Amino acid sequence: MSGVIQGGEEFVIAAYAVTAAVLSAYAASIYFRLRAEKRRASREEGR
Amino acid sequence: MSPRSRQWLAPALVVVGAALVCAGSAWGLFKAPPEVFMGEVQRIMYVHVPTAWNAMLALSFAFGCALAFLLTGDWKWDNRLEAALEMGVVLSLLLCMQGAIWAKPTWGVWWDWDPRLTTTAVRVLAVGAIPALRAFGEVPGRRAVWSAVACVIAFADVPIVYFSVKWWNSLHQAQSTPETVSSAFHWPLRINAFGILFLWTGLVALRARLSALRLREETAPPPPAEAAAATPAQGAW
Amino acid sequence: MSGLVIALRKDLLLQWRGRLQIVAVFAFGAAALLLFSFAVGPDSLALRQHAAGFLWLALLLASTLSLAESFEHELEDRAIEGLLLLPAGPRALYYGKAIANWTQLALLGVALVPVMVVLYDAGTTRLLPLLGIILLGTAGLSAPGTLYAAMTAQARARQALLPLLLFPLVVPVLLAAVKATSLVILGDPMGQLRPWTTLLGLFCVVHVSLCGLLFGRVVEDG
Amino acid sequence: MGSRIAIAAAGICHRYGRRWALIDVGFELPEGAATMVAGRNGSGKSTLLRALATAVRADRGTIHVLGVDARAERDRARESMALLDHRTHLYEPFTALENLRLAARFLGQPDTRAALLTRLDEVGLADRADDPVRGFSAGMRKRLALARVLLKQAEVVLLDEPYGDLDPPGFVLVDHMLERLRAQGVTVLMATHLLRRGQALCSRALVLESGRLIFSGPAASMPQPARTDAGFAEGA
Repeated sequence: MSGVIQGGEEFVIAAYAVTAAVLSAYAASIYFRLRAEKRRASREEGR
Repeated sequence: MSPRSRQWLAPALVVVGAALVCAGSAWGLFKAPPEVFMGEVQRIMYVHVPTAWNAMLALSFAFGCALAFLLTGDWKWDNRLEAALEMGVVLSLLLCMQGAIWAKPTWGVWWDWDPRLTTTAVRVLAVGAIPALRAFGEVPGRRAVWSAVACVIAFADVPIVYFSVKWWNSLHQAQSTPETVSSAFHWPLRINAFGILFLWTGLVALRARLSALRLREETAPPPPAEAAAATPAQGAW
Repeated sequence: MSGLVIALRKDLLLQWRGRLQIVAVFAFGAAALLLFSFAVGPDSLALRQHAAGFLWLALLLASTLSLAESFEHELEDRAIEGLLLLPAGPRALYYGKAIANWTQLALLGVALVPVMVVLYDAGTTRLLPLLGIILLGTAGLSAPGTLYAAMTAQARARQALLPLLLFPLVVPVLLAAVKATSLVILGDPMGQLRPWTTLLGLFCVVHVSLCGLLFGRVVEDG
Repeated sequence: MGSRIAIAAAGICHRYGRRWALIDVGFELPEGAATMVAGRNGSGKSTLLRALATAVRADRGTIHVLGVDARAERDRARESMALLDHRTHLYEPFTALENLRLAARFLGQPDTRAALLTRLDEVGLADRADDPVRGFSAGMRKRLALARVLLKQAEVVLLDEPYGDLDPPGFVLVDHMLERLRAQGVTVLMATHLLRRGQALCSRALVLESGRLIFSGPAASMPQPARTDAGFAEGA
């Protein structure tokens, strides 16, 4: 590993972007699934 | 604290975690000096290493839930197991992506068979198979026991996978991700680590609540006895 | 007669009655070996170089077929529940079935070696170490494989589920067995055979004991 | 006839998915008593027998067999019970003799051909000893399953519709078997739809209706099924 790696900024941005995307997508999926399940639960109790 | 008052805790953990990750990332991206050898690419470490720690923590928590369910048979452990497994897979998958993005500028290839990353990839498949097993098991009781057993075995298998890949791969080069990170870079690393920790614990708590809701029929108590009085004891059946 | 011996005789008899199925699984393995050579091309040097890898890949793929079938008769009339209610120890039932599956896989491995030698010109004089590796490797496949076969046999889509669960788990067996086998076939100048066989042994010990403990929970009802 | 309680069940509840198969079932059966379990299809008879036999772990409730807690000491409880289930617990590729020999070996009983042939003869299968069960009719499988249950010589015998699939001689066979078991002081719990025959052989009765126990007492005063099912014809 002789010289300092030139450039590579786009890879750094990509890494952070992927991290943000994956974590927020998963958090959103939980939120929507939870909301849908709560609505279904309340509808069933209402019946 | 009664469960009712704990409702706000999980979302709060998620928000605090997200904030910490943003702060840590910002620090790592903009304030921290570039590393001597690797220059800019080093900044990926501030998010890669904390993800690695937390992926292992999430799966260890899943292992704990699996053991607790096998020993106590209490449904809340099954809910937490399902949540922790899903979180572990997501974090491990994220780890593989980060590893690939890191390997490209550093080694010129997207995947350099680094023992830890390869083990993570195997772990994603091994642990990811368990939610599939749960999807195909109809009887909730049996599905829960199976996934707990599969989780225990998968967890016991990971170290062996690591050593076998390490030996198998030892011909190329020893270790491609740096073990130690010099002190100047510790702060962003530590902040991100706690950030992701709060984030995934909050998400697991919410995801467990979802599992509990889905199982409410299976764990609801039986209908009250007085309905029995409705049918005359000596009447016809 | 101990529970293990009874269970083992039962499983060996079951396999003997279903021996036609073993021939079919062997044909599948041999076909896989042939297909690998088509995939790589007629370059005999490359084929010989990767002969060990092809052998173990064919064995791994074929093993899921024989493992998935091994619990078919246990669940047909809830026969295994009948045994558990006698009561027969689940651990004896597991080790009986695991050893029977092991012998079947080992036979399969030994039968595939001549096909490999012919197709890939991968002959070797060190037959005893080769047999040892095949025995260790197939034991490593059979230990977790038997447990997961019991699990997936009771679920839907079991043909897809068993490989999905088993393959990531047996990565160490594949790595170590392929490495050890190619050392035997292509020569072992630096004498690296020992670490790989000890890794295989370690894998077997861990899984044989762990799966034996957990088998009871998998077959008991809830 | 010991005075001990053979089976003590309290608060048994069990569900399959959303449906409760058993709701709060509790009763006590003295040792040596022969009891019949009646009820419509799907009233929970089979689930009750399977829960008592520990083939299924009831979601709630406690079961004591001859004083042994079936949940805590399951294997010890299993040693004193034998279950005849809808699913016959047989290996299809094996012959009748091999199936019996397997069970005899696990039970530590003599597994010689002669001993097993006498067992098969008791259920009228001696001439089919070496034929694989795969080729057996439902009635022959039931007879083999009965032979397997008798082989165990358990103190508590649970029979889920022993008369099902049998031919008339099979009925007589089961009757004699039940009389012999009662003579030996074995506690019998039999789920059946042949009410008159059951009442003749059993002193006590349990009646289940959609998972609940609506009667537990002497067989003579057992509630009869409603005539609402048009043309409900009493079985043999």
